This record gives sequence, C-alpha cells and structure tokens, in this order.
Amino acid sequence: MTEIAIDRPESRRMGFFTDTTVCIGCKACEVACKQWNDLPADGAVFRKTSSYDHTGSLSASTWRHVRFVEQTEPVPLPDLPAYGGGNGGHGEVDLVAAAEAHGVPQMDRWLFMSDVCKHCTNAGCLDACPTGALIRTEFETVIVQPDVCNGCGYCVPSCPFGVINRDPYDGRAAKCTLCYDRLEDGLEPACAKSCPTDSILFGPYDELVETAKGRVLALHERGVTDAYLYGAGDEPGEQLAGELGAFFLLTAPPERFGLPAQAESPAQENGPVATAAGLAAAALGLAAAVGAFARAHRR
Amino acid sequence: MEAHPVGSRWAMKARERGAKIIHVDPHYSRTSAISDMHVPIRAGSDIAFLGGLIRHIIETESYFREYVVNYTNAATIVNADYQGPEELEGVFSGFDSGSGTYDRSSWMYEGGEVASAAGQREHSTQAFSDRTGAGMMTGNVRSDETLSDPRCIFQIMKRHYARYTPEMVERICGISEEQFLRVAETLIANSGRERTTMLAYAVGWTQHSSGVQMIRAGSIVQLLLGNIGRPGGGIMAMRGHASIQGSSDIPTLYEILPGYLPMPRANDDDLTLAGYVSGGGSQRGWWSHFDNYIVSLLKAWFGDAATPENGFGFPWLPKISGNHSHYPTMLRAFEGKLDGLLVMGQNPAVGSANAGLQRRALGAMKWLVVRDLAEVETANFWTEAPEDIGTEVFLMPAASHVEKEGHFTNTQRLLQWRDKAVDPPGDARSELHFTHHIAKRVMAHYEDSEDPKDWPLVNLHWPYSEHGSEQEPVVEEVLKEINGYDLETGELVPGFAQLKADGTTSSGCWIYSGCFADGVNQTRRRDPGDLDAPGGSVSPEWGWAWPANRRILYNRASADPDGKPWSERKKYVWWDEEREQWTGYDVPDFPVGKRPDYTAPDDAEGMDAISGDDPFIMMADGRAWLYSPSGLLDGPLPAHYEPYESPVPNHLYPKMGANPAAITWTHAANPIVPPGDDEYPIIASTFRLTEHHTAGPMSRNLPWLSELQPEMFVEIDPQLAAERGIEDGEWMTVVSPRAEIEARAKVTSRVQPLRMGDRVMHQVCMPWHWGAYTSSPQGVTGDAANDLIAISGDPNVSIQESKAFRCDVRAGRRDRATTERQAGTQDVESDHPPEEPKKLSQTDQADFR
Amino acid sequence: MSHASGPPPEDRIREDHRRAVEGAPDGGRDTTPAVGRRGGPALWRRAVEGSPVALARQAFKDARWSYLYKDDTSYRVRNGADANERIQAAARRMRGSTEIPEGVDANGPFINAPVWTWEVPAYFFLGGVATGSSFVALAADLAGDERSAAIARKVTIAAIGPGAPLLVLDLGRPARFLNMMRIFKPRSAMNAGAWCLMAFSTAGGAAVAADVLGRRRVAKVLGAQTALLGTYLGSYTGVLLASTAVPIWARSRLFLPPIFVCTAVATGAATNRLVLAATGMPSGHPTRDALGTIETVAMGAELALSSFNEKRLGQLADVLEHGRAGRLFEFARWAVRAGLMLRFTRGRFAWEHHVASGLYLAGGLAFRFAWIEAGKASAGDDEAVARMARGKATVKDRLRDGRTTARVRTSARHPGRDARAARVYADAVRRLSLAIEGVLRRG
Amino acid sequence: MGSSRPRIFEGLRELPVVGRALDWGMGASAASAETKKAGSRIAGLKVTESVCPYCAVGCGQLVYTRDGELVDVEGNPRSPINQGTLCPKGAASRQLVQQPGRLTKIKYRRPYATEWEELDLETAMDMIAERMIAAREDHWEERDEQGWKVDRTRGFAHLGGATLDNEENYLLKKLYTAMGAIQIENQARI
Repeated sequence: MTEIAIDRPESRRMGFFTDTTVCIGCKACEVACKQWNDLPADGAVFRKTSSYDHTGSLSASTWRHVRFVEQTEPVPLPDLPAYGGGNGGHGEVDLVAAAEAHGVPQMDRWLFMSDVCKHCTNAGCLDACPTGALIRTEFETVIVQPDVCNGCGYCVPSCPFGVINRDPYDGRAAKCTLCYDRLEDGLEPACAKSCPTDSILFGPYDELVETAKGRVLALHERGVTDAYLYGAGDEPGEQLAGELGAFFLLTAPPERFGLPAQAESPAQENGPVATAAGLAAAALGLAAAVGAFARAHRR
Repeated sequence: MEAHPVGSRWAMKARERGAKIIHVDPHYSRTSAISDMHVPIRAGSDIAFLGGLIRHIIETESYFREYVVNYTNAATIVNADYQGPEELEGVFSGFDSGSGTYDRSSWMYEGGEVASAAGQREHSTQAFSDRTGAGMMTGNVRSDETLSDPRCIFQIMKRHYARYTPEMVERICGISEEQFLRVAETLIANSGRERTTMLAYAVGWTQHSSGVQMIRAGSIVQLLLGNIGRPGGGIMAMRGHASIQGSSDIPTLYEILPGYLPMPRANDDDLTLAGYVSGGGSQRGWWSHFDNYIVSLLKAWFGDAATPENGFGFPWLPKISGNHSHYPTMLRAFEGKLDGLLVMGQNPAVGSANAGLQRRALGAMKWLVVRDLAEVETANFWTEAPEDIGTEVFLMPAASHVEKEGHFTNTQRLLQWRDKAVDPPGDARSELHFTHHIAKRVMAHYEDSEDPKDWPLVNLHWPYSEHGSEQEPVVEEVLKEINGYDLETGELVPGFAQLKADGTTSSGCWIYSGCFADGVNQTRRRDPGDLDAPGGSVSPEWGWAWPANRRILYNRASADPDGKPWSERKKYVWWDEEREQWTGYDVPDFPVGKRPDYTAPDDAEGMDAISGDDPFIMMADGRAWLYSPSGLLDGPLPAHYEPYESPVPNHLYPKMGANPAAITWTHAANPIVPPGDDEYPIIASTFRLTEHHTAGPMSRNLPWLSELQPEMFVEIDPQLAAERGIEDGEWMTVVSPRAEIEARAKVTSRVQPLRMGDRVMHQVCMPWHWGAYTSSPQGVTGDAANDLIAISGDPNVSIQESKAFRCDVRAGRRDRATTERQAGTQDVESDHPPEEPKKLSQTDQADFR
Repeated sequence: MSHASGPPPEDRIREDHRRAVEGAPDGGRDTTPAVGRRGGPALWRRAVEGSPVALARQAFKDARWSYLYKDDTSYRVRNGADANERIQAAARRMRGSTEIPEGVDANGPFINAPVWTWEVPAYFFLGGVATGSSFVALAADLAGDERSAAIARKVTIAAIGPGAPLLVLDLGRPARFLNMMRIFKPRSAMNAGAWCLMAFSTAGGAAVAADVLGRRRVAKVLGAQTALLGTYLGSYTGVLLASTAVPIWARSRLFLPPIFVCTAVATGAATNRLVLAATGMPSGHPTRDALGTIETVAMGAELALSSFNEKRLGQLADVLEHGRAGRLFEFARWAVRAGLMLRFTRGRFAWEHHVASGLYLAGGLAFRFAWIEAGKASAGDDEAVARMARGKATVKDRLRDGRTTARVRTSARHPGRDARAARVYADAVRRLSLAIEGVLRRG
Repeated sequence: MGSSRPRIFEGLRELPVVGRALDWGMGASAASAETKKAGSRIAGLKVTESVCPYCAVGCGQLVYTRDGELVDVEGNPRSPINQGTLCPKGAASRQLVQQPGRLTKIKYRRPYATEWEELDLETAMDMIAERMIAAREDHWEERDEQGWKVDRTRGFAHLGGATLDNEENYLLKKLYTAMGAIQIENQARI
C-alpha cells in the first residue's frame, strides 16, 4: 500500500478482534489504555439511561469505551397483589395498580461492547488530515502524530465512526494508536493485554480474521445465529470502509452499539463527486459572470 | 465476575469448553449477562433454594452414591435423642428459648461423645474442637452403608428437606418451579464421575443471619454430587481483599491465634497449656498434632524465655471471655468504654454496618490512629462537628503494595511474594515498620518491669534486624520466623510435620510452615510451568499454597476408594501401586504412603486412625460432614430461616421467623424493623461494582476509576419506580430505621419484582462503595449504603446481615443534612453488654401473618 | 477560538501538588500525581534506546491471540468451504437491509460533531467574497472595464487577507499553521484548499502589486490566474463539508459546492457593486448593472438549489429547520427574498439596490453560519446518521441492479402539501443525482 | 482491499503522474522524525514483580520503574492466575500509588480542634506508644467479674489487616497479644 508512511518491510498488518460474546463489561480496557497512554479522566458525570456507561463515548482522552446495552423484552404482568402494597404504610401505595399501569419489561440480554478506533483500510480521518499528522504505519494502523497535529479539527467530522476528537483543552486531535509505541517493541497493545477474558484479541490481521470467522461459525452452531462480523470478511462492495483493522463480533444490529450499518471514507466517497460538481459550478459561475459583463458592456 | 473480573477469565474459558454457568443473585449483574441462566432470588432465602436442590437430588436419587457412602458421613447413625425442625416446629433438639442457644449433645453420632462442656461457658477450645470434631470417639460410631436406617444421616436429611419442594422454593424465593428444576437438572447432569460442578460465591453470601448455614447448605449439595476435593469442583470463596485469607490464617482476629489455633478462653480453672491442648487436640486425625503447633508458636513468640517449666509462657497469654469482635467493640466504644483504636487500611466509617453508629463510636474514643494511603472518612469523621468531638486523631501515611516487600495470601490460599519497586514517599512507612518501632518503644518501657503481667513484653522475642535509613525491619526474617526453625540446629524447618511439642522447634504459623523450606523463599517462586501439559494448570512452582503447597484440599477424594481416578477426564491425585504411594498433579492431601485399602484399627490414634479411604483428614472421622454433629451453634443441618428484617413469614416453619440462635445488639441507635411493619415494604440488598473497591478509598480517589462509576445509585425496577415517581438518573432517597440516604436512581429491568406464590415483592439493590469524602479533586463521594444497615450477627461468626434488609424509597433528595435518621443520642444505654450479644427474641417474631 | 478556557483539571491538580510540596523538606520520591496528559499518547521514547523490555517476550510472543481459547475449547470451529458465504450472509442479515430493523433504537452517539467555531464560516464567507471578486475582476477585464477590474482585484485581496488569520485562529495549535504546508495531499480538501488559498493570495497579491506598479497586462494575466484558482477556492469549502460523515453535508455532496459557489459569486458581486458605488461609479453604469444581475441570479440560484436540496434530503433536512441552524437559514432566506424583491422594484431609488446588495451579503453570511450549525446538529442526530448509513446500501444496491425507480421518502414528510408535485419533483432530482453518480462511478 | 473505493478514484490512482499525486501526503513524507524513532518508554527499565493490591484473586503485576519512580504497572504474563491481564482496578494501580491526595506526612488532630496539624514521624510514634501503654495500664484486667483469670486489656482495639502483608499481620498479632490486647479485628468479618 502506497499510503504507508513508515518503511519497515518485515511488518505485517496488525489489528484487534473484539468479540462481544465473551466481554464481561469490566472496562479494564478503558483504564489500561489510560494508564499506558497517560490519558486524563474525562470527568465524573453520571449519565442517565446509559446503564453502566458513564464515559459516554470515545473521545480525545478515552480511546477505548465500553458501551452497555440493556435489551429487554416485554412480558405479561403478574396479576397479583404486592407485599407491603395495596394498603401499605404509604396511603396510596398500590403496587398492583402500578404493575398494571406500567409493564415490567423482562431483562433479555445485557450487551457489552468495547469500542475503539477501527483503523479502517479507507480511513476518513487519514484522508482528511491536511498536515499529514495522521499516517498509516507499517502495521497498517492509523495514528496521529502528536508532534505534527495542528488541531484543524477536520478529521473529527470525517470519521464515520465518531472515533477521533479534538481535545478541548489541548487543541490537538487524539485517538487510539493501537499502541504504536508498544508494537515497535513487540508488545501487545495495553487494552488487549489487560482484557481478562480475551474478548479483545490482538494479532496479525489475517490470522485474526480467520479466528473470527471460525468464532462466528462456532456460535452459529451453538444456536447464536445473530452472531456476525462487523468490519471483516465481507464481500467487496459491502465492506465497511474497505475492511476494518479493528473489527468486532456482534450479536445485535450495529445501531444498538452506535455503529453505522455502512461506512466509507467520506473523502473517498464524496470528495471526487463534490469536487467535480463544485468546479463545474464555479466554471459556470465564472462564465456567467463574464457573460453578464459582456452583455452589459455590449449594450 | 462483577467483583473478580480476572477470576471470570477462567469461567469464560470453562464456558467455551462447554460448561454451563448459572448465576443466582437478586439482581441482574454483569455476571448474569455472561451466564447461561440468571436465577433472581429473594435476598436471604438461599437455604430454601439450596434445601430444595438437596431434596431434589435425594428424591430423584441423583446423588453420587459411591462418593456419598464412602467419603461423607451419610451412613453414620445419629443419637436417638436428635429431633429436627420438622418435629419441633422449626428448632432442633436442645434449644433453650430463654438464652436462645442450643445444648448440642443430642446432635451427636450414636456412640460418639463431645468434649464435655465445663460449666456454663464454653471450654477454652470448645468452638475449635467442635469445628474439627476433635475429641470425638469415632471408633464406636455405627453406620449403615445401605443408607436405609431411619436414624442414619441420609434418612435424617431426607426427612429434614422433605418439604423443600419446588412449589415451596417458588413461594419463598420467588424462583419459578420451572427455572428451579432447570437449575437442578443442570447441576445433576454436570456432576458425577466424568464431570464436576463448582460453586463460587463472593463473600456477600456470608452476610446473613444464617450465613454460615448457607455456605453449609452449598457444601451439602456439593458433597451429595461428589464435587469436593476434585478438580473443577469445590466451593470457591471469592474473597474481597488481597490478603483477607492471610489475615485469617495469621489472624488479626480476636478468637484465634496463627494457624487457626483457638485463642485461650477464660474459664473457672486457671487455664494451663496442658488443659488447652487436651481440649483442642484430637486423638484422631490431623489435629492430633495440636500440641506441636501451639508450643512452636510460643517458642516463636517468647524465644528462650518459653520453657517447659513455665508452660512456654502460655499462662500469660490474654484470655477472651465473650464476643470481642468488631461490632461489640465499637458498641463498647460508643458507650465510651474504649480509649483508643488503631485502624490500618480499613474504613469502618463507610464499610461497616450501621456506619453512622460507627462514626459516632469513633467520636467517643480518646484517641484514634488511622494508617492509609490517603485521608479517609474514618480519619476525618470529626469534621462533621469538631467542637463536639474530643477524639485525638493520628493519620499516618502508609506504604503501598509496590513500596514494601512481603507476601499476600490470596483467596486460593496461595502465598505470593511482592518485591519492592520504589521507596515510600515522605513519611509513609509500611505497617511492618510501624509495628516494629512501636514494639521497640513499648518493650523499652517495660524493660525492667518485674510485674508478672508484663512478662510477655519483657520476654517478647523480637530479633528483627533493620536496614536502610528508614530502619525498616528485614521482612524475610519475619517470614522465616513464620516458617519456623529447628532450634537445635538453627535450620529452617521443612514443614509442619517436623514441628515438635518439646520446645525444640519454633513456628509462627504452623500451616505456613514450609514456606521457607530449604532456605528458599517459596512464596517468591515464579515458574508457571507448562500450562498446557496434563495437570499443568496446577502450576505447583508458582508461589506456595498452604498447607504444604497443596492446591486442592482433600484431593484424595479425586480418586475412588481404591485410589483410582474417578475418571480419566477428572484425574488429579491417585494411588501409584508400583511406587506404593499417592501421586498426581498436586501434592496429595493424604499421608503419601498410606495404602487405599488400609483400615484403621479401632484403638488407633493420631493419623493412624484415618483409613486409606477417608479423604477428609482434618476431620476426626476422615469423612466430610453432610450433617455436623458439632461445630455449629445453630443446628446440625441448614434450615431455612428468614432474615431478621424479612417482610414475609417463614412458610416452612411458621412458628419461626429468623434464625432463633442468631444474635443482635438491641440498641436505640441500632433499631431493627419488626416483622409485620408496613413502613418498610421493600427488600434491599447491597452489591459490589467492578469499578470500585470495598469502602472506596482505593478507588473513589482515583480519577480513572471514579469517572467509570461517578455517583452512588440504587437499582430499582421500572414498576416500583413508576409507582413512586422516581425517574432514571434523578435523585431518590432510601429510608431505613437507621438512616436515610440519597442516590441516583437507576431504573432498570435488571431488577425484577419477584413473583412469590400469590404475591409480588419489590427489591432494590445498591452498591456500597461511596462515602462522604474524597482526597482527590477528581474523586467522587456519595452516601454510604452501610448507613442503612443494622448491626447484627450470625451465631457462629458474628457477621452482620447486610445482604437482606428492609427499606422504603421515595423520589427526591434526603431532607436532612446528615444521613442518620434516628439519632438515638438520648438513649445510648443498651439493654445488655455488647460482648454478650442478645439472641433474637422469639416474641419479636411471633404472629407474623 | 474553540478552546476550553483555563488549564485542564489535571494540570490544576499537578499545580496544587507542586505548590503543596514547594519549600517542604525533600521527601525523597517525586510524588507528582499520575492524572494523565492531554492531546496524545505518553512519551514515545525508549528509556534506553536499543534495549528490550524486561520480562516481556519479543516479537509479540506475549500477545495471546489464541492463548485462552485453545483447541480444548469450542471457541472456534474449522472454517468450512462455504464459510465465507455464511459469514457474509450473517453480516448482510444484520446490517445489509436498507432500513433499521424494527424495535432497534439508534443508540448514539454515532459520529462526532464538528468542533469548528465562528472563524470557519467567517472564513468561508470571506473566501467566497474573494472568489466572487476575482471572477468580477476577470469579467470586467474581459469586458474592458479596467478600473473596475483593478478595484475588484483589490477587493479580492482585502477579502482574502483576513482569511488565513481566521483559519489560524481556529486551529487547536495555531503556532503549527504551517504544518498544512508540510505535505501536498490532494485527497484532503483542507490541504488542497490551503495550497489553493496560498496560491490564490499570492496571485491576487501579485496582481494588485502589478496594478499599483502600473503593469496592466501582468495584472490582467495574474487576475485571470486568480480567478482560475478561485474556481477551486470558491467550491472547495463545499467539497470540504461534503467530504465528511455528517449526514446533512455528505448527502448534499452534489449541491453544497454549487451552493457555495453561488453564494461566493453573489457576495463577491454584491461587495464589488457596493464598493464601486462608493467609489463613485454612477448608477446605470454597465458594470453596476452587470454586477446587479450577477448577484441576483447567483442568489436566486442559491435559493433555488438550497430549497431543491432540502426537499431532496427529506427527513435529513430537519436540522435545517430547527434550532440555531434553522433560525439562521430562516434569516438568510428572508434576507435573500427581501433582496430579490427590492431588486425587482426596478430601481426607483438608488438605495434600494444597495440595500439589496447588503441583504445578499447578510444572507450569504448567514448561509455560511447556518450550514456549519446544521452540520453540528446533524452529527448529533443519531437517527439521521444511522439512516444515512443504511441508505448507502440502497444507493449501492440500486446502482448494482441498474434499477432507478426509487421510493420517494420525501413525500411522507409533507403529506399536507402538494404530495404529487413533491414526488415528481423529488423523483426528478433523484434521477438526476443518480445519473450523475452513475456516470462518475463508471468513470 | 480498496475495491470498494469508487472506481474513478482507483482508475486515477494507476496513472503515472496523477496517481502519485493522489498518494502524496500519505506516504513516507508524512512521518515525522519523532515517529520514526518511536518505541515503548519501558524499554530498558528496571522491572519488579508484584501482586495486585485490590481483590483476593492475586493477579501478578509487572512494575516498571525509572530512577525510583513508577512508570508503568501492567499484568504479569507469566502468572498462571491472570496471564498478563488485569481488571480496571488492577490496571489503575499506578494511579493508586501516584494518586492525587496521596498522604506523605502525618496529620494530627488535637481534641476538639477544627484543623489538622502536622507532626513529625518520631514524635507521632512516641505519642502513640505512650497512649497504647496508658490504655493498657488503665484498663488492665487480671481477672474478670467472675474471678476468672483473663490477663488482658480492653483499653484499645485494632481494626484492619486484610489489605496488609502476612508479615505485618503476624507482628501486629504478636505485639498486641504480648500487650494483652484482645480486640483485634479485620475485614474478614464484614
């Protein structure tokens, strides 16, 4: 790939395979990432309706983020009187009436998904970056060079996965580097290393994809027919941003995890079309202006 | 999983190898999410559930018969006088309703004998010998291996649990019959020769007024299914603190000495070493070496001053005479009877039951020493009302785990050494440094004393050398003392088998003897071995496990009575006929050369009395006890009793409510909701979060952890929330008679109202990690769940009932500036001394309808 | 500036700690709290160059991509012959449909909103004025009005002058502005724009210099060059927005650049008209007339394209109607409509047309701000992002199948209005858009 | 790999001049000198083997230090317990040691005082020893109310031990028992 900025011919593409079916939602990856990369806390904010997720999303200082999805299924209500209810010590307490008025959805599944930069093959941030701060490394990962980034902010809306962001205090954009510095010394990235159940697997990309495919088939055999790979193994034309360096095994539609069903590098998808339209319009505009002048002056 | 994420690494591996994971918990946690089945249970109804399993296993004849007959006391015949709760309306024979205690003699095996109790009080070592069966005359015990004798334990159990039917389980626990049966069938299908089932619990399970009996009920299930002493089986206590196991083995606990030797107990005769040994020692089984251990301990403590003539210094040891545990001590402090307290790495102002009372007790002391990494609530409790609180407080910086060397004993009894990485900052020092230098000062003060009471201090053997500018004592010298020396040669002893009672050996903790064998710090070994080799997961060269580096206790039970593995798949320790010894992946927990077909003669003593097919060598009869003829204070078999603060009657024993032998401390500042009180209709339970640690000082001050769980919250089901107008993420208040606390509401279907027979019951669940103070600008604070909880006690170990209590909830924040609700300051006089806790009055529970 | 004010919390913690230990006797160890640093990873330097990491095995040997779940587990099965098809089918089931499955909420956030503040739309506006002026200069030159051309060239430079500082101001690290120039990267609209801006400014500046030095011919050539560069300068801002994942921008990719060009031409013409009038060009001068026509046509085209685009976007365009963006759009539209009305009063009073030009400028400015605001709102619209992503499947599928009979989603939005007209209209737009896309894709 | 890219783009990429331009800015010219030298900051540092201080699972940790200061704490891959993994608490243990608000000096509060004061270590140790001795003497019980021999003091108590090392618990129990103190408790009972 000609995009690669670091020349080490012996390197292979490395990636993450995050298997949500063995994730226990412990957030070790979030903390291990902050520990190794020395990132600050994002501020302690209690978030409503987000289950146990209080960091909210990936940000310039949260490079791994665990989403919690409480999936419920409605069930018929127990048509029964309640202990301490009915005519309890609180006057109007009537839990039975309450039960009838408000259904109690039964817990179906509690899904955890450790989100991270996808290290796309067609990376929107990389395409957008005007300074070359974002580069593709010899491991075919996408990193921001902190000594180059000037904080233009263009990568932020260019990422179709909402990964990269600009730090409001520091002014530079930052995101997961797949622990580029550790990779250089043959070490596993911090999050994958810490993951207690090896839900985050790290390794040579080709091997990971094979493992992941086998995992999906194993789950299918076990009756988990919802299991699928998000970002690897797709047919050309259906790939997500040309395949994701960090891909996932999910068991629910991607929207549940804040992931788009389809994605492409916006610069590659829209850039040529828009440029052509823009230049055409500008040429037309220029011609129109010239024409208008010529007409006016001829008069 | 929720509280021990790395432990769940192996659970997940097991799941991917085909294991089924069942999670029984009132609320749906992260553990439930990865389990095959979540079984929501009403908090505190566990024995009804486990009793139901026991009944099902017996009724369907699904127990592992060969294991049960040979390795447990199922066949043993019990005294004809024994009667159980079926016959006596909820109590066992021997109950004295006046004192709320049992005379346990009728529970004995027929032909067996318990060490006679001296006078009104227990003998010094009674509780201990009870636990181990020491002193029991097993030789005359009868048994019926057909398990058909109506007085054999198997038949007694069958009768005892006959009414624990699936319908009853549904009615009591709120678990549907169908789900209960699925659990039972799964357990049965995964136990036996080829498969084993493991029961793991986090220690919240013990926090009930029948806590010990709950664990017992779990072990009965496991024994019936043949899952003890085998790989992949057992009962795993997932303990909460790094070295909580170690601090029980080498106890900072009042009723035991290192190695689970009992603390001397005051008695009408002046206790002598001989009397202590005869009470605690056993004629049969491993405890027949009792005298070796206590003498070696005294030699370690008093050195040359400990001689046979002076009973090795034993007479000078302090004696206990009641319950001196944490809660009575704090209640004494509350009454102004305690001068001072030293707190090290604990935070009772947040972490102990009735935390509001704890804080006031701290304020009634003259002085307080707190040692921790940062300022904690226990050190600055006085800031609430400085002008009223006269406690003098020393808050001392402690060294962290990387700033000192030493070893932890982790939950699997594994001793692991930590090397020192950096110096502690500033005036921070290790507790070893603190203790050593306080000891030096105290000993200097008494150097010339002639007073007999000062004998232990004058003669205290304190030989530790110091190093460095901080004068830290040399840690390995302490470890060597714990391991023990042969005092004649000056060599370290290789293990506890070499300890002697004649004063020629020393050992600070006999069960740890061998941790410095061969002059090598065994706890510092770091060779994991080949984990993929057969049995490689044992990793015997990683650290050192007590006793004698055994990783699975009673592992003789992993082989059948003939010494062959139960199955190839589950082989672990077996008899090697060629080499005439026990062998396997682990160190055999059995005399290594004792043939499986050895039969103990009737008059045998010591280890000779253990036959070759009796794997449970610490028990006098070598058998695992389905039924405990002695050892427990509240019954030989677990029976279902309601929690103190149960909102429902006891459906199994309508005359009973809570455990009749359980203890409480009646106190105006420690009120308990009476049964039938409608004011607190909701059941509450507490739990831990992955992101925080215990009472919070190790996590709430850390920005990286605080942001993950920033505020105290209460999990509440959508139905109750709607009924009370509580919205997700908004404030809500939880009220108990002790306190009212505010928290964020987490309205979630992970908490479900329980369908119990003909009614619906609501539960709320809350974490207990928050407290009023953080030392970090990016730390978090919140109200403490323990403010809500009453001080109470299981009869056996005085643990409080904090996993099932009653409360009410409402929307909005609390009204008061403080959480304490019923101050109880006007009337602090309790109606009994704290160290003699009161049994729960039966009249308190009468007529619950 | 889009910076948070004051030092970050962790710097304050470090500062408090430093002050607390200052003057105290040396406690030995450095106790600076580990609370992290912002803006990138920790130091990427080996402690000892060339040294390995102690107790870590080299070459990823400690990385356990098959460590826990080995062959003794059922973690994976051997991939059979049809494995790939089954994997692809599984993914297609979950993310291949054109609609979000029923009952599934879009659990955002999906994408990050742009962080840009007022500097960027202000620059877009000024860049537009400069582009328009460069066009005027060229047109005037070609029409022989050298004076107007010279003035227009000056206006060009005056407008583009503050552009670069504004862009610098918007950067998170303004001192590193020149890093934009360390590479040439046509795929990045911003990089190309930065180069273009430099070239445009240089050419424009040189043209003005030539004017001042009286080198008319040189000025003319340089002016033409500036106008040529202007075709990109005036449109790349639209490209820049369209080349993002923000639904309202990305789905307007065929319209945004033309819209921005229209605004550029209109505001450029309006500025020049006012400047020329102020410098004494009489009413009725052909240049003034021409400029009036240009600004009106361009603004009218802008308005038409905008409405066209908005209709075409359907539900996505909600963000153009609500909130700050909605108010700005509303203002811009009314300003332009008012300007058009004044224009068509046929000049009873001279000031009417000046006011019209002013209204165009105000409208143009408001449009720029509105588009940025709309982008921010659109990025936060989880439903829109999720649906846009699903919609991509639609476009691709239809292109592949050669089918162009698309369902018209816009009609559902205005059931009360003339549904049939809307359908026909939107369908026409869709066909056009698909046809252009198809042509471009076929390359 | 890039087959999903619009074909127009792909086609252009193969052209000799334009194609090169399309990759401009993404190749070697973009990498900075610093990036080319990147490596892990623990390479060449001293490592110490430790055990996680939080729960009782006993995960092995590797502690990397530079000049007596912590640089990194991560899981020990050799430990058969955790195989290099850690939970969020374990992963945060560097921040536990280097926490904001870490105590490094003794804080002393006089009775009824509203503020902390500072105290030096030796003075504090002397004062604490004095108080322990005084509590022992003031509350010495040779016999209890029934006349049974007890040889003890209930003047002071101890709490905590589950977070300490076994050596520390051992010396604590040894010293307290020698002093006759019996109200020694830790977290095992809560």
